[in-house]
Amino acid sequence: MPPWLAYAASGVSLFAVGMSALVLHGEVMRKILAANVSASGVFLVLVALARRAPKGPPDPVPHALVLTGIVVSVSATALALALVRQLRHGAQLGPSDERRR
Amino acid sequence: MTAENVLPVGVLLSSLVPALIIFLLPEQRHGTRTALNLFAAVTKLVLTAVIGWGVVHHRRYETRVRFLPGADLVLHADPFSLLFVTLSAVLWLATTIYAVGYLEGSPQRSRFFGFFSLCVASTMGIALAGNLLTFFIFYEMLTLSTYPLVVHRGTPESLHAGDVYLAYTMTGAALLFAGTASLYALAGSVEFVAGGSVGPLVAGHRGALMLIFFALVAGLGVKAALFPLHGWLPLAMVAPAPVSALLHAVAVVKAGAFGITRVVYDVYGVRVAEELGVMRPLAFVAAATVVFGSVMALAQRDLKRRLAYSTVSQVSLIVLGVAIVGTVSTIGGVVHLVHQGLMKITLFFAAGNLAEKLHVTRVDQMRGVGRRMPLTMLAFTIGALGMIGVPPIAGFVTKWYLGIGAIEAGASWAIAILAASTALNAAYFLPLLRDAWFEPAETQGGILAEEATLSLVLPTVFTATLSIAAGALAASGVSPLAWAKLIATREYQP
Amino acid sequence: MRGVPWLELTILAPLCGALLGLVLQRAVAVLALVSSLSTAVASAGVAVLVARHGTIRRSVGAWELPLGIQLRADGLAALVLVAFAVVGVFITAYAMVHFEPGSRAARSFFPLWLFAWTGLDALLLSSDVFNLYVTLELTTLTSVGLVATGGDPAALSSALRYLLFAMAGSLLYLLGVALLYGAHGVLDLDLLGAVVTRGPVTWGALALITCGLALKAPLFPLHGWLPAAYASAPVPVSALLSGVVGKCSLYVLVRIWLGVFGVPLGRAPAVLIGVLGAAGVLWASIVACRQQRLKLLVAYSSIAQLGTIFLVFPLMGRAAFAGGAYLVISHACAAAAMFIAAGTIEQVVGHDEIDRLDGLAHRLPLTFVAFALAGVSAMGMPPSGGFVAKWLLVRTAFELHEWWWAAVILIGGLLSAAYVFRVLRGAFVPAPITETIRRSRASDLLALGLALLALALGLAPDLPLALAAQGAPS
Amino acid sequence: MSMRAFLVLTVIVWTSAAWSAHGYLRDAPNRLSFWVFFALTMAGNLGAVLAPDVISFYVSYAVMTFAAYGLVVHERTPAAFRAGRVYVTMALAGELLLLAAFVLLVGTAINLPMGQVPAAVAAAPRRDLLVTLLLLGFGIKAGAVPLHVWLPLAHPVAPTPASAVLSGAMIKAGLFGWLSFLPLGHGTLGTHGSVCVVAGFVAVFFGAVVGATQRDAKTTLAYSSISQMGLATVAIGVGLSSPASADAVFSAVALFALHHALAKGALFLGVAVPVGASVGRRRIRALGMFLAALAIGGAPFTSGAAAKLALHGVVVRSSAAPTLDWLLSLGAIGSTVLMVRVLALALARNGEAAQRSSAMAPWLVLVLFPWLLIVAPGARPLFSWAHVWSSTWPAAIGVGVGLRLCQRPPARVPAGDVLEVVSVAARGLKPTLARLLLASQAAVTRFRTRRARFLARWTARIGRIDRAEAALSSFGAVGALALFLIVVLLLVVVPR
Repeated sequence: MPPWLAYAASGVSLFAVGMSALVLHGEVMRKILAANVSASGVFLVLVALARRAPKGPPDPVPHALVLTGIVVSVSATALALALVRQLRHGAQLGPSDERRR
Repeated sequence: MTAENVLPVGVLLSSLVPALIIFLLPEQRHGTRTALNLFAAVTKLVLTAVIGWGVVHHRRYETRVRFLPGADLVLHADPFSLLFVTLSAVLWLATTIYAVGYLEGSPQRSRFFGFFSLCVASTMGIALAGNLLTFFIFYEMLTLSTYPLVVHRGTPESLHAGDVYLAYTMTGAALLFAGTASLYALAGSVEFVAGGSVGPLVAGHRGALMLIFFALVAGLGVKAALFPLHGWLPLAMVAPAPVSALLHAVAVVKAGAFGITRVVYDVYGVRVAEELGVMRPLAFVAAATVVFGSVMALAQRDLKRRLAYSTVSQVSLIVLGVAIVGTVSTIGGVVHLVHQGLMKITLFFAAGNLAEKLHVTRVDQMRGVGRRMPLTMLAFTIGALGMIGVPPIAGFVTKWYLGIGAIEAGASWAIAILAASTALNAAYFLPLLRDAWFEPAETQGGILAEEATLSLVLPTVFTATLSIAAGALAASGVSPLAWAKLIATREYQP
Repeated sequence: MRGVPWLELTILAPLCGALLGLVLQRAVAVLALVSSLSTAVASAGVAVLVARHGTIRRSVGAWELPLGIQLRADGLAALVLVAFAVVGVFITAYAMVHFEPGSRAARSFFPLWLFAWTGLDALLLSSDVFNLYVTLELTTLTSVGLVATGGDPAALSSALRYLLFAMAGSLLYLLGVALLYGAHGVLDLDLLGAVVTRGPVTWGALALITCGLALKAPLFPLHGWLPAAYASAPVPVSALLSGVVGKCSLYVLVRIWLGVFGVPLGRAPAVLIGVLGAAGVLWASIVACRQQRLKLLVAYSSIAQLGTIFLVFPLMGRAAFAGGAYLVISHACAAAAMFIAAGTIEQVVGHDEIDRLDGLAHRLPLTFVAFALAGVSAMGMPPSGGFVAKWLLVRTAFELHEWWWAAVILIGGLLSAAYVFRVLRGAFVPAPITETIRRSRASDLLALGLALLALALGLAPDLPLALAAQGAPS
Repeated sequence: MSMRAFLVLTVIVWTSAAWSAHGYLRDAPNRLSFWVFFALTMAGNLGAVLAPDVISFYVSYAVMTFAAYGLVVHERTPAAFRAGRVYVTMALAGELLLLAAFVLLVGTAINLPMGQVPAAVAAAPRRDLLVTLLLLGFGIKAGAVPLHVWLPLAHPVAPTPASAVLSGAMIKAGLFGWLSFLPLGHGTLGTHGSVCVVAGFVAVFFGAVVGATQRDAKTTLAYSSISQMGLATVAIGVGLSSPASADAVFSAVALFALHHALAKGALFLGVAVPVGASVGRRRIRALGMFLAALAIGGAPFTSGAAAKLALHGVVVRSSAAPTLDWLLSLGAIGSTVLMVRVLALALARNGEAAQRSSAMAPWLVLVLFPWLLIVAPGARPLFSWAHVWSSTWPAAIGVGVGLRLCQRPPARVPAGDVLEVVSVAARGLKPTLARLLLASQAAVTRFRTRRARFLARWTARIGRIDRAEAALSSFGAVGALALFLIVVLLLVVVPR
C-alpha cells in the first residue's frame, strides 16, 4: 500500500467516525466537534491525494482546496457555536435540550 | 392582424376583461357593475353574430399563438364552436339579468359576478379552442372559476358541495390531463379537425388509443355528469339559482358534453372511434346514465335536486346521440346541447323564483303555485313539457332525431331508452305541474300579486320562449337544428 | 453589450451591497434594494447575452485554469439566474415592509440575504465541482444565519439543526469531489465529463455526492430538517429559502449529473432518484394536507414540489429538462408568494392555524387572492408556470412510455389541490363585518405580483423555454 | 273525401260544446283554466284533422292529448285527479307508441304529406311493427279494448261539455289516425286485421255488458262509446285483411264517426241540459235524448241505421261475412240496452247542471243534425223493408232487455273494469315493492356506512404518517437513511 493511500484511507475512516458521531451523539457540542473531525478526514484525503504522483512536486490544487475547505469549515463551526451560545444564553435551555428532540 | 384573427379573441375578451374589471370594482358599485355586465354580454352577442355570419360565408376565423413545443394556443370558430358560443352568450345575457335581480342586496356580489364572467370567458375558450391543449387549459380554468360560485353562500353545505365538486372535477382533470398529454406524446399535435386526426395511428397504437379515449371521456364525463361520475352535480344545487343555471345550462355540464363531442368527432373522428370499438361502451354508459338519472330524479323530494338529476339524465342524451354512429343521431345529440340548455335554464330560473318568492323548495310544496306565480310556472311548464318531449317544444325535436338516428344506426335498443326517459320524465314532472296548476293555492292575492320581480321573470320567460321557438321553428334556416345539421354533415363527410 | 462583465456583475452587485450594508447600517434597506435591482439588471444582461450567443464562459480576473475560477452561463443558468433575481427583488422589497426599519433583525437580514444571493449567483455560474462546493456552503451558511435572525429559541434551534444536516451533506459532497479529483485530476465539469469512466471511484463519488446533495436539497426521506427551519424563520427568510435558496443543491446535482455522471452510469441511479422524488411528492403532499399551520403546509408543499423536480432525473431529455427548469422558476415565484401571504395572515391575526382562518378573506382579500393564484401554479393548473412544467414532464413520461411518473405528478397535483383548497375554502365563509385593518397593502401587492408572475409564466412560456434550451442536453 | 266528415264532426261537436259550456260554466270558479284547456284541445283536434303533413299532425295531436288533461281534472276532485292520472299515463304511452311509429315511418322527412302516408307505411321496411304501433297508439285514443281503461274514468268526471267533446270528437281523432295512417287498400295484413276484428267485437260486447251495470249516465255513455268504437275497429280490421274493401271501409268509418260523434255529443249534453220546473222543457229534453238514443241504438230511419248499413256493406266483403253480420246485429242489441239504461238514468234526475243555466240551443243542434244523414243521397236502402227489419229486431230485443235490467239492475262493475283488476294486483304488489324500496334504501345506507367506515379506517391509517414524519426528523433516522441511500446507490450503479 503506497503511503498516500494509507493517508487517504485513514482520512476516510476519520470521516466515517466523525459522521457516525454526528449522527449518534445527542449532545450538540459533540455533534459540532464530530463535524469538524469529519471535515478533517476529508481534508486528509485531499492532502493525501496531492502526493499521489510518485515523483515531482506535489499537486498544488488539493492544497488550495483544503485551505478553502478549512475556511469554510471554520466559518461553519463558528456559526454553529454562535448559535449554540445564543440558544443557551438567550433561551436558558439546558445542554440536554437537543437530546430530547 | 385581420378581423379573422382578432374576432375569436374578442369573443373571449368580451367576458374576460369585464371579469377583471369587476374584481377591481368596489363592492358598492352595483350600477356600474350591472352596466358593464350587460354591455359585455351584448358585445359578445354582437361579436358572435358577426362570426356566425362569417362562418356561414365560409370565412376562417383563427387566432394562433405559439405556446409550447408542438402545441400552440389556438382559438378558432367552426360551426360547432359557434353553436356553443351562441348558446352560452345568449344564456349568459339571460343569467346576468337574472342574477342581478336574484342577488339584490346580498353580499359579495363583486366576487360573484367576477367569477361568473370568468366562467363564461372560460366557456368561450372551451368553445373556440382549436386543439386539445387549448381546450384543456380553458376547461381547467372553468373548474377553478366555478368553485367560488358553488361555495358562494359559504354555508357548511355549500362548502361540502364545493369539496365534492373539486374532488370530482380535479380527478377528472387529472384523467383528462393524462389523456391529453399522452395523445400529444403519441401524435405530436392534436388539432381539432372535422373527421379527426388520429386515424393514421390506429394501426400501431390500437390499445393506447383506446385507453386514451377512455381517459379523455372519463375526464370529460365528470363535468358531463356521466354515471357514475355525476355525484357532484346534485350536491352543487345548494348554490344560488343563477349558479345552478350556469352549471346546468350555460357552462359546466355543457363543457363536458361539448368536450366529449369534440373528442369523438374532431380528435378521433367518428369512423376511427367506431373502428376502435369505443363508441358502443360510450353509448351504453350514456344510456345507463339516462335511465339512472331519471330514476334518481323520481326519488328526489327537493325540487332543485330533482332538476339536477334530470340534468344528469338529459345531458347523457347528448352523449348518447354523439355515441350512436350516424348523421341523424349526431344531429340529435348536438342540437340537444342547445335544447337542454334552454329548457333546463328555464326550469332552474323558475325554481329559483319559487324559492325566492314563495320559499318553495320541495316538490310537495308546489300546490297551487301556478295561480300565485303564473308566468314563472308557465315557463316551468314549458320547460318540463319540453324535457318530456312534448311537441312543439325543443325537447321533442331532440327525441325525434335521436329516435330516427338510433333506428338508422341499427341501435333500436336506444329507442327503449328514449321511451324510458320520456316516461320517467313525465313521471317526475307531470305531478309537479298538476299540483301547481290544478291544486288550490294556499293563499291567493290578485293575479301577478306574488309574481317575482321583473328581472327574475323576464329571463325566465325569455328562455321559455326560446325553448318553444327552437322547437317550433326547427325547420327554419336559423334554428339550432339547422345549425346542428350543418355540423353533423361536416363531421360525416368522407 | 458584450463588453460589460455581466456575469461578474451578478455576483459583485449583491456582494458590494452586503459589504456596504455591514458598514452603513442605517441605509441598509435602501442599499439592499439598490443592489437587488442592480443584480436583476445584471442577470437580465446575462440572459440577453446567453439568448443571443449561447453558452458564455469567463475567467475571473483573467486567471486561467486550474487555479483560476471560471464562470459559465448556459441557458439553464441564465434562466434560473433571472428568475431568482426577479424573485429576489420582490423578497428584498417585502423585507423592507416586513422588518421595522433600523431594527436588529433588519440589520442582520439584509447583509446576510445579499451574501446568500452572492453565493447563489456564484453557484449558478460555477463551472467546477469545487466552486460549486464553496458557493453552496456560502449560500447554506448565510441561510442558516437568516433562519436564526428570528432570534427566538425555535428559530435558533431549527437553524442549528439545519446547519448540522447541511454540514454533513457538504462533507459527503466534498469527499465525493475529493474522490473525483483523485481519480481524474480535474474539477471542471466539462473536463470531468470527458474523462469520467465507470469504476469504483466514480461509483463512490456518485454515491457520496448524490447522498450529500440529497440531504441538503432535501430529497425524501432526508427532509427532516426542513419544515421546522422554514416554519420558524421570519417570513422573508422562509420565502427566499423555499423559493430561491432551496433549489441550490438540486441545481448542483443536476449540473453534476448532466455534466459528469449522466452518460456513463446509465439510468439505474437516475431511476432511484426519481423513485425517491416520487415518494417525496406523495409523502410530503399527504403530510401537507394534514398540517395545522399554514407555514408548515407551505413548507411541505415545497418538499413535494422539489420531489417533482427530481423526476427530471429519470425523464432526462430536452423536454423534461425544460420542464424541470420551468418548475424551478415558477415554484420560486409561487412559493415566495405563498409564504408572503402566509406571513401576512400570521401578522394580522397572530396565528396561522388553518382551521381558524374562516372568513378572514373578507378582511384580507388581496392576501387570499395572492395565495389562491400561487396555489393555482402549485397545483399545476392552467394557466400557470406550474402547468407548463407539469405538461412538459408528463408528456415526456408518456413519450418514454413510463406512465407511472405521469401518474405520480398527477396524483401530486390532486393532493396539492386538496391542501391549497383546504386553505381557500375558509375564505368563503361569511364573516361578520369587523373593523377594517389599517395596514400597508405593500406586502399583499408583492405577494400578488409574485403570484401573477407565476401565472404569467404559464401564458408565455415560449421565451423562457427558448432560453432554457440554450446549451441544454439534447 | 270521406275525411271531410271528420272535419265536419269536429267543428260541429266543438262548437256546440263551447256554446253549451258558455252557460254551463258561467259561475264556475276555474273558468279561465277550463277555457284555456278547452281552446288548446280544440286547436289540437282541428289541427290534427287539417294537418297537411305528418309533423303538423303529430304536433297538433300531442297538443290535443296533453291539453285534454286540463279538461279531465277540471273539477279538482280526487276522482278527477285519479282519472287524470290514468288518462295521462295512457295518453303518454300512446304518444310514445305513435312517436316510435312516426320515427319509423318518416325518418327525417317529417314533411311527408298526409296523402302519401298509407303508401309509405305499406312500403316501410318494418311494416308490421309499424302497423302494430299505429294500431296501439291510436287505439288508446279510440278506446279500443283493452286500451280503453282511461275512458270510462275520464269522460264522466269532466264537466259535461268537455265529456261531450272527449267522447264525441276526441276519440274520433283516434279513428282519424287509423284511417290516415293505416295502409288500407295497400296490401293485406291478415293477422292485424283478424286481431282488430276480434278486438272490435270484444269491445262491442264487453262495453255493452260492463256499461249495462253502471249507475251513472255519463259512465254508461262512456261504455257505450267503447262499445261503438268496437264496431269501427271491426271495420278497420276488415279493411286491413282485405284491400279490396278499403273504399267501403273509408266511407263507412267516416259516416259512422260522424253519426256517433253527433249522437253521443247530443246524449252527453243532454245529461246536462237544465229543465228546471218547466214541463215543456223537460219533455223536449226527454224527446231529444230519446231521438239520440235511437240513433245510437241503430233504430230504423236513424243516422245509426245509416252507419250500420255502411258497416254491413264492409262486413259482407269479409271472408267470414255471415258470422260477422250476425255479430253486428247482436251488437246492436247491446247498444240499445245501454241506451235504455242511459235514458232511464238520465231522465230520472233533472239535468245535473240545474243550477247552472245552460243553453238548450246547442244541444238541439246536435240532436237534430244527424237526421240530415238519412236524407242524404245514397241513403235509399235505409228505407228498404229488409233493412228496417234487420235494424228493428235487435233494437226491440234491446229495449226489452234494457227495461228488464232497469227493474232489477245487475251488480255494478267498477268503472275502469280491467284497470281495477290491475290496481288490485298492484295493491297486492305494494308490500313487495315497499320491501324492495326499503331493501334498496337499506343497501344504500349500508353502502354509505361502509364507505364512511372505510374512509375513516384509511384516514386513521394515513394518520400514522404523522408519527412517521416526526420520526424522520431525528438525526438517527436521517443518518441511517443517508447510509442506506449510499448503499443502495452503490448497489444500483455497480454492475453485477
